[in-house]
Amino acid sequence: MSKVEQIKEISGVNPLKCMKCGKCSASCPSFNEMDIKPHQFVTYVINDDVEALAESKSAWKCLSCFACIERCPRDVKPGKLIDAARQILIRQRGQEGLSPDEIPALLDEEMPQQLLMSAFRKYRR
Amino acid sequence: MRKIGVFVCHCGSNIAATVDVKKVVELALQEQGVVHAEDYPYMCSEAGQVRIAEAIKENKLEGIVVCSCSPRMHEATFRKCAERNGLNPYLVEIANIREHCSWIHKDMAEATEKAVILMRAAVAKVHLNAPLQAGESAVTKRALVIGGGIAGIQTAIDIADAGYKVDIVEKEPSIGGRMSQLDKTFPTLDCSACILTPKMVEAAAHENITIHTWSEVEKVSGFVGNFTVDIRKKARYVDMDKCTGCGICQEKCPSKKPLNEFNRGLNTRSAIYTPFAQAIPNVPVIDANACIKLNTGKCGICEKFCQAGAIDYTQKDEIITEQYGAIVVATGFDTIKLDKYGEYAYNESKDVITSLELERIMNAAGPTKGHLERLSDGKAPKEIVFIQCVGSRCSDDRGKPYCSKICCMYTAKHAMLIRDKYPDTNVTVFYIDVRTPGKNFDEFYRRAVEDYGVNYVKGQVGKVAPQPDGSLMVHGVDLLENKQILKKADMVVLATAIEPNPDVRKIATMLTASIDTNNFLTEAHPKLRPVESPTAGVFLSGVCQGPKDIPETVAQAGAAAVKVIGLLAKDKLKTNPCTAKADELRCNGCSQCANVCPYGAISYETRQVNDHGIREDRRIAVVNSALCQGCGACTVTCPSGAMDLQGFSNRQIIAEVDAICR
Amino acid sequence: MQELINKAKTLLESGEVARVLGWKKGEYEYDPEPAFFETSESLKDFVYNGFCGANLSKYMIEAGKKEGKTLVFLKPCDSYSYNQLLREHRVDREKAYIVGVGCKGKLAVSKIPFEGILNISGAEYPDAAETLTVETLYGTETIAYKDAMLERCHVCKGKEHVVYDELIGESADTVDADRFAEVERIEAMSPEEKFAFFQSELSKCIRCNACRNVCPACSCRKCVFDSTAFDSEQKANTTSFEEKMFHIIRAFHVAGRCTDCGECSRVCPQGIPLHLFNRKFIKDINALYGEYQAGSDLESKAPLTNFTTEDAEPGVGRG
Amino acid sequence: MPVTENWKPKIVAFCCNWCSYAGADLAGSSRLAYPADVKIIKVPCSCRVNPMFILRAFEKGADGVILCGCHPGDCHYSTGNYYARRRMTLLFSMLDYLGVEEGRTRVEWVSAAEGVKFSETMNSFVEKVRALGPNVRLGDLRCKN
Repeated sequence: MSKVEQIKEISGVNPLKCMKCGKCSASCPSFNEMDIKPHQFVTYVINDDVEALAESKSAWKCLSCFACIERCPRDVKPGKLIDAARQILIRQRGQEGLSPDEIPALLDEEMPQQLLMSAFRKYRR
Repeated sequence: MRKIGVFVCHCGSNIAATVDVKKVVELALQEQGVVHAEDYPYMCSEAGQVRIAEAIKENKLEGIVVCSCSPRMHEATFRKCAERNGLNPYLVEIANIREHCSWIHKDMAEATEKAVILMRAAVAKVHLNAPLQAGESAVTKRALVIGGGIAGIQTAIDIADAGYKVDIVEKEPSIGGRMSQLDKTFPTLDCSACILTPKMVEAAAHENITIHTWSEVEKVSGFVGNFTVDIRKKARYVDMDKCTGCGICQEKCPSKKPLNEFNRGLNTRSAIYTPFAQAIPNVPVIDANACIKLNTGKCGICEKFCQAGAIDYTQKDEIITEQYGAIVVATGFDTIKLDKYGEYAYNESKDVITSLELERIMNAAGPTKGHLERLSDGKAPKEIVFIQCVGSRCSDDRGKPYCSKICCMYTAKHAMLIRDKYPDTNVTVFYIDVRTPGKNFDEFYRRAVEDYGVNYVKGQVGKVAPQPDGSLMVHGVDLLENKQILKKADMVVLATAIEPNPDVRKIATMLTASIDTNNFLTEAHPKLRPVESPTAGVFLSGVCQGPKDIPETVAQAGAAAVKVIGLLAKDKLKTNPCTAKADELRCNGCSQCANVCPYGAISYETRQVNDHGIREDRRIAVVNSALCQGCGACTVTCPSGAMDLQGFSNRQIIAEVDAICR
Repeated sequence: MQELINKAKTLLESGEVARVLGWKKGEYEYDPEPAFFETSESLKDFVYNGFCGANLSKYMIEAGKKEGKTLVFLKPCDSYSYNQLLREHRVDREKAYIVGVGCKGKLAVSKIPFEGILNISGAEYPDAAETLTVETLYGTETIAYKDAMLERCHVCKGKEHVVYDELIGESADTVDADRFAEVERIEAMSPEEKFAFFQSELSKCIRCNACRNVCPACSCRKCVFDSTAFDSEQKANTTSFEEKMFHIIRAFHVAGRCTDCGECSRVCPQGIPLHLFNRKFIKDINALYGEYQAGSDLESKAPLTNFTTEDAEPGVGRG
Repeated sequence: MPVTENWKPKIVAFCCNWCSYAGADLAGSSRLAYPADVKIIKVPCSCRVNPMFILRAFEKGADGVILCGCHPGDCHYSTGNYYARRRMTLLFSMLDYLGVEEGRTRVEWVSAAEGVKFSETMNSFVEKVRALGPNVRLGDLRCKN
């Protein structure tokens, strides 16, 4: 399966439904941190450039706050696309990811507990 | 064996590009009874019809099959052609090899095979077609218009001017509709009331027009030319004949709490009220929910002050029954509810308003007497943000999938008027696309940008956040600059999607008129019959058929009127001969068919029959062919097969089934 | 039984009725048949016993065409059929004098598993015995009355007559089975098993039309299987349409009208449990559209000529 | 009958004149493809469809039969589809009872505006019937092997 097919399957999103209204970008709290803006995600998928999306800063700047998913009037849900890009990356890495045993060493005082918990919830599937 | 002719249309390349028409002709000739078959580029053309005519004469055809587009398109054409050439029009069958075949299949072999099968089914059926004669029914020369907005008024005036009686049924206390709520109209900026009220007066004064306001359609029965309609005239509690419209009752009424619907609930009105000053009829109604007298028995102030003695607390709803030949639906629209759009804070902040509310605010008769001010604190807004496409073009369940069509233009109008009247107020419009097809429309929009300095930003707003200081933080984006925008505004105006009046579904059901998933009434043909419903005798005027602006509405209203006039001008209508018929020798008289007939078209009589020499009195079902609409419900409920439907008989359908499964 | 004969005699002799519709002795004890009696003398052949399962209501259609009133004996379950015919305007109530007779469950000779039956005693009415004594060529056998009863009596509709002018005799409670158990058993099968079951049952059919001819709901003047209305007139027993679909179509035509009188199964010479078709419809109707008993009254709307806007969609909740 | 590569199901679709036939026309004018196996028979109303027609189709070799009508409440004849709904509910239940796979029968309400739904319905129905393979059961109900 091509990357494009993969990303469509994981996300369940049809990027062609996007009408380029930009509501996602208007809603995104990480907009300024991102190199590829939420409303541009679909273009990368349509142009068969999932690589660039998966390697972008945006992939890791998305907070999964779901504002774009909630508000998208076209059911495109850029947040799902970027999450799928992350999934593709994670699947490629396979077992190279962190194991729970390695985490304590990486912790510091500043790191909020909640971040850890949500990270576990999200990536331990 | 009947002599059948088969005519295969190329429809230019519409059919011929995917269906091997020669092959269809070749195989048609192998069908039983087919004595003539030919193909032609455009069977519906004059020359094509001449070929059919000649074939009928030369081959003495007793039935013809035309393999062409949908029967909904040209069945009537070919039937007329047959009739002109001495063949009963009901001996014509259409095999739909365009919509149901060539247009949806790509593979030529597959499409050709299917076209052949459809042809065979039609040939099998036409062998069993009976020559039918259409009956006649009289036309009641009176029209009903449901809805008294600009669409209904225009339709009524046009019909009335042609000399026919028209009744308008309007559920509000006054005619006028949405247009009466508007301040100015695009693209000419003339005052809405100034152009509407003369029309309202004209309708009211017209000798052929009867207006039933504060009334609703309760029940519809009958069929084209012969509708019977029950109209509920809601209790007004004011005698229409006595009231002089002086207005003192409204001034004196102590119950002033109800929200003013006409001003979109932005202020209140009295319990006895006329919705607006130019109301027609200028007779108030009493809001029974708010009236102190009607609820507690005490008060009666309006009665005391009414010098004409017009107040009548004892009035009851009244049902009147009228006959009509045609019905026009002109039920209009409303804006959608914004409860599902929490991100725009409509329910949170008084300063987030819909465009229709802005119309009322900018109107001199509105809640702020025409001053542009914030409803929260009465201050003049210095920074106004317009958000386009709120609820329009949405494929989720929060909004509507269609473009509401009018928003781009009225927003340009609002922006322009504000910049004109309050030059120190900044106006920003967040848009997805600006759509301005229409005469002088794009020029109008460009004037807003170029001459009035309205700031247009491409990008939908994500969120409107009310701030502690009373301002509104607009989270937007400029997609062309690829920048996020945080803009502090004093007022936000939402270009809210429009939807058909919610009552229309109920009305469509009563009329058995077809309606789409968005509650817009379906037209008989999207291009060629845009003002007719597929249900004969029912016509469409205004936004009930689809979003449109005032000029388009008026044009469609006139078009609907012409269709009505064309119908009412006839003394008799040909009735559908495809009605049910009972075979007296097979009928058991069991009454099951009458139980399912929606038209009450089946009755029973005791009749002497001669059943192969046995004479006896039997209870027999009899179908009134003027009432029967030909649905066929009775035919299936009849266990003995005595009841059959002409044109769609049991044997005809079974012949089609057999041909398809052959 | 004598009470019935007396009643018939009185009414015939007074001229109140022109004929009596009852059961006549057959060749054997166990094969009485429906018959009209027009004179007091002819009543000597009248019989009413456990083998008088035949439902007389359908004969009232013909009786209604004759001059004068007809006295008819209806068992409780027969009265539903009569009422259903009344609803459908097939019988003339004015021309019927209905005596509701008691019933202690009717017997099926096919359920008596002995060869060479000569005589059966114990089936007399009203004095039916717990056990039937069967004299055969090979000696005397016994069988419990219940064990020889028709399937329909095990799921009896009840002892009440829904229409009558007069009642004679007592009825017995015979219910000891669940009416829909067999239908449910089939519903629970896999499609392959269901098909195999019905294929094996229907393969026995010889298209003798006995089921149709006896059925009070199949009272059409001209049956679709005898007419050209659907290109479905009876043809040779080949693979033609009606051969395969006969029983399904018949069941559909009587759906909502069938009182579940069980005559179809009783008369089938091949022993096909035809009532299983009708009962499937009845079960579905009860479950989807509310409990309905055809013939129980004259006013209620029949399920197939009625609807609600909330009806189930086809295919929903199917096994 | 063995299922061959080239086997194509025979599908009969009964469509009411006012909604579903028009919906099929709309599917056509919108070029929304569905398999050519579907052949449409026009009836005035879904209530015109006699169970005999459906059984006839099966007997003559149809592999699937679908009935399309106006949405409940929108019938051109007010109530026709409500009767059709009851009739088909009972008929389909009976066919299921006889062991005919339920995927071979279907009722779908398709309005004149629902060209997309018409096409999608036909695609999914044909797919289901294809998966079931040739219909042998109803044809063979009486003939025990």
